[in-house]
Amino acid sequence: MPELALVLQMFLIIVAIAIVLHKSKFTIIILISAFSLIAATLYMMNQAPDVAIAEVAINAAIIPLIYVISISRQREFIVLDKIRHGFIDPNEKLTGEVYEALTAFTSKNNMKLNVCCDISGSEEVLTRDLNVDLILDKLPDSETYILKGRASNLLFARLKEDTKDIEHIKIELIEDGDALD
Amino acid sequence: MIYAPVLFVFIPIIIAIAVFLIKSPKAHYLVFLSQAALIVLFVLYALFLSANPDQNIIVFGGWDARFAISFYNDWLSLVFIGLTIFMWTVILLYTFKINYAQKKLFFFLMFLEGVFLGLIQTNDLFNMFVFLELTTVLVTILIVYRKGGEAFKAGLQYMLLNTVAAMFFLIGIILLYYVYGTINIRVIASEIALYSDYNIVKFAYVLMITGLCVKAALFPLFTWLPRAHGVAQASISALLSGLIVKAALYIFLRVNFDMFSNAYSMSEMFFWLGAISALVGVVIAMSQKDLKQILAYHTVSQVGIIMMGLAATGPIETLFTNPAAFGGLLHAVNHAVFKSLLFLAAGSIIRVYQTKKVYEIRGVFKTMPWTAIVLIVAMLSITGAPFFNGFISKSLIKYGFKQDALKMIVFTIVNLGTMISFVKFSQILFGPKQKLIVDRQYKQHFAMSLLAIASLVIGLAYYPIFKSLFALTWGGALYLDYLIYIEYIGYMALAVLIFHFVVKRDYLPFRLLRGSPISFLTANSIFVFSMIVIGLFVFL
Amino acid sequence: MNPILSFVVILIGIYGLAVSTNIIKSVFCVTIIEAGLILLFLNLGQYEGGLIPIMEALGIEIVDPIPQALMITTIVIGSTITSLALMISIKIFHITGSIEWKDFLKRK
Amino acid sequence: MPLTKYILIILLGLVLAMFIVSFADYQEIYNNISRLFYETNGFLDTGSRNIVTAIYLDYRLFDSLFEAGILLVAVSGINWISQHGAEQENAHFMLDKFKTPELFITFSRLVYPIMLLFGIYIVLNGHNSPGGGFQGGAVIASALLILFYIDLKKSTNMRVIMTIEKWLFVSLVSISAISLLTRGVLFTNFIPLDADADLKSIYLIALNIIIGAKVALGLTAVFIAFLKEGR
Repeated sequence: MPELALVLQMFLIIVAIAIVLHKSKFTIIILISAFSLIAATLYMMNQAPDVAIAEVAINAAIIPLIYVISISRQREFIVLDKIRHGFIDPNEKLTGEVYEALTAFTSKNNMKLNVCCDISGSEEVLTRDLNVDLILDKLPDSETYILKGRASNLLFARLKEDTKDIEHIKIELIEDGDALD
Repeated sequence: MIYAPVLFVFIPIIIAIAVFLIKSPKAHYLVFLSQAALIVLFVLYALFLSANPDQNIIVFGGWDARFAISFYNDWLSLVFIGLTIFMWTVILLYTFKINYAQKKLFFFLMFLEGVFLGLIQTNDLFNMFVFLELTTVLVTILIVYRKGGEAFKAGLQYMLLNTVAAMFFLIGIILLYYVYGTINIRVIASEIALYSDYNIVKFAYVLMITGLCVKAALFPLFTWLPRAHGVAQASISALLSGLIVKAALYIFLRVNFDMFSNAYSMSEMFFWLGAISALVGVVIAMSQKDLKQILAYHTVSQVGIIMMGLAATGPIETLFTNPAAFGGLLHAVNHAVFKSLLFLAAGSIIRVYQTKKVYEIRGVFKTMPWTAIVLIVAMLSITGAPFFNGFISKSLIKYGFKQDALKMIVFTIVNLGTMISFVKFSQILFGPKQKLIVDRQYKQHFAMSLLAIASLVIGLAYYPIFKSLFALTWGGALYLDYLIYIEYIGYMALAVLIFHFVVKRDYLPFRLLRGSPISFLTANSIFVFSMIVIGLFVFL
Repeated sequence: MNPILSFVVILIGIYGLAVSTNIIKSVFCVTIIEAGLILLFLNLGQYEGGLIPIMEALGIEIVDPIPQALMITTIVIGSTITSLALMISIKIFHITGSIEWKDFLKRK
Repeated sequence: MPLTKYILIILLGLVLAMFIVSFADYQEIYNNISRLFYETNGFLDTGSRNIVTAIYLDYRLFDSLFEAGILLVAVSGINWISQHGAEQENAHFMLDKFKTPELFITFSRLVYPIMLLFGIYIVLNGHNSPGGGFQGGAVIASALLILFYIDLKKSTNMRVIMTIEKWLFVSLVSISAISLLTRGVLFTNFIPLDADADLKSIYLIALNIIIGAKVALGLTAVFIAFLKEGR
């Protein structure tokens, strides 16, 4: 019986090293669940059933779920589209060259473009609380599109370089009013 | 009356939940009800404890003291409880008008007060770990409260670094548990001599002290403090630098001098650790441009000075007889008073001027006279001017190592650095009247003047306070010999000169210091490095 | 079963913490340190013939129950720290556009 | 960069060496006073077969109070961070349109009652079999999460969950304080010491249910905050 525990502990160390050295985040989540399952069996071998149930129930069930959601949230580039209020259909191809530029930009940084519409609220609330990365607007008379984003957002800075060549796009920066209190 | 310590912990927590549950913002006045109840309770409990000092341990559940959680109070914890209640009342007075509708802010603030009071009184190591983690989580949420981009970054770094430090503190507790069979501090303190020369107890000591060095922001591991202060609200950073950093020093006293009763005689090393962090803190503070960063790095150096004082304590009882140790403790109290006064005043100035840069703010004396007066009181007491509380504690600490020339030089350099950085800070006072809308915040003025009066009272009436409370008879005629005035004015003149010729020109080393903050990754490797250094000191 | 192996897991966690390039990796490493810590605590309390701390009969020899009670608290604390850190990291991503540690220090 | 990695590995090796050196003399001074104490009168004092539950519900109840407190604070903190004022009932996001696969729904309908039952079992007899408030609550929380994965639009009012959680915390504190009246000591079982073991387990079951409900609500609230983040 104790030899199995030694083997499992060696296996645990290998999984821990794999987590530390690995790059892609999704495989790390699987490794983390494996890590906590092995750790739970080891607790069981140390005659600690309560700790094993707690470890499995929390670290192997709920925490990886939260990891998955937070990582998927971090690959989304949220664009608030104020121009067309029609229903956005995911598989319907987005027309217009602004959307091509956006889809090219998001695919370049391996992110998913998530266009949403008719959310009201001031820009400050939108960008700070609602995690909107880009507000797309169009002047009623002229053809130019207005792209609004936060000044401190590095993605928005990269987007500015990419869309330099397209002629009728105007970039506006939202200054993030740091709480000066 | 014996269960007063439990009420200390649960009155703020119950009020916090009541504030959260009641819909109308009128419920926020409950907060002052709880503060009043705490003040009354503190006075009664202090009288009760001085009357019969043997009833200061409460064991929960009536089990054997070795296996149950217990609260322990002595003069040291009473001083800190009084300081906490006073500071929280002032902070609540200050922030009441600004965040009137912020129900959640009062919930977190009051919960933090209850947890902090529990942290001071607990006599059980694992319970201390749980309270430490709760304080870390609450302070992170308070730092992140205003949801600014910088606030999230600083809050995350604060939480991760402190959690790792608390986990190492926990490993130390585990090893102690297996050697002594109990987690009760008093029981371990009585049995410490049995196993204290075994290596495993030394290793537990090293881990616990390293964890505490991170939480007390001592020399190599203070990188999280300036970032947390730069972004938090004025009242939160006043609390953070006034009290939360002191909690780590309080636990350091309990663990090192009370439980281990200085078994490894490390006071020399702690003195130099404090001295280095004081020097480094002051030098970086001189190079800063941001108002709050100057004060933040100053907290690091003042904590170093407190550690210089506290390093001289022997067993806990001597804390009230050894002048240097008592000076360190008094400096902790004084620092909480004048540093939070500085942060509150800086906060209201920044809110009026809408800028944080020292060079862009001018003419505070004329536009905001009341805040300027209070700021001058705080600056005089931090630089150690006679008649103010900074002077008392600094002269007590200096008295501790009177004969050691090297320590005196280091101490005077640190004082000089303090004066220089506050000459730089005081630039904002001069200059013409700015036409800015200054909204009359009477609650804030009252809170700040309360702190200024406290620092004056300790400064002037220190002798009767010492005699009545702690039966000490030092420094009776401190203010009579004229030497101290000449010494202070001389140093101040030297500081002004150095400031104009060196600091104002902002030479390369100053720009370098300002530009290269340590990233979170290097902070961890420094954490491991400092663990080894402390380990070498203990094992060899 | 010896504690040195579980201390190695803690050290791997610290190494990961000091080397990981983005926030999520650091939060992973905090979980690793916590699991290693619990393993160390349980391994130290081990001895031959120790049974699960359920007292079917009155006289049986059980393993030390205190570490298990304390470690349940540590697991819950660890999960609260992880979920708070992840929520903050989502907000950091959407406000500053990147969650790499090296982008944290760029002064605007 | 690799240079600092090697230095780091050397430093960690030194720490490991320190631990191995200090671990060498650990066996002689291992102290099992507390283990013998819990062996002899763990069951008699608290009436719970599971000594671990006895410890964190009776001997060290103060710890568990503040552990429930840290969960309470973390949930309110996460809710505050992810809270936003903009009303957007009819907002629809491009990515949220995907339907959860059919297989997942049928399988989760199958698994959901079993997990719920298992969680309730763990909470209810936490004092006789391994388990208790915290573990049972976590299992119930993971069972509730499956509900959210089935239909994403399930809108639960976060405010209600947080108020219930606060009332549960207050009831937890008050139940553990009743013992002051009956037994004159704080934070322990309010049924007198010499009562029968089954009588004492009423207190244990009550506390387990409250802690279980609180942990389940807390972790579900955390999960909802993550799901609704930014929507």
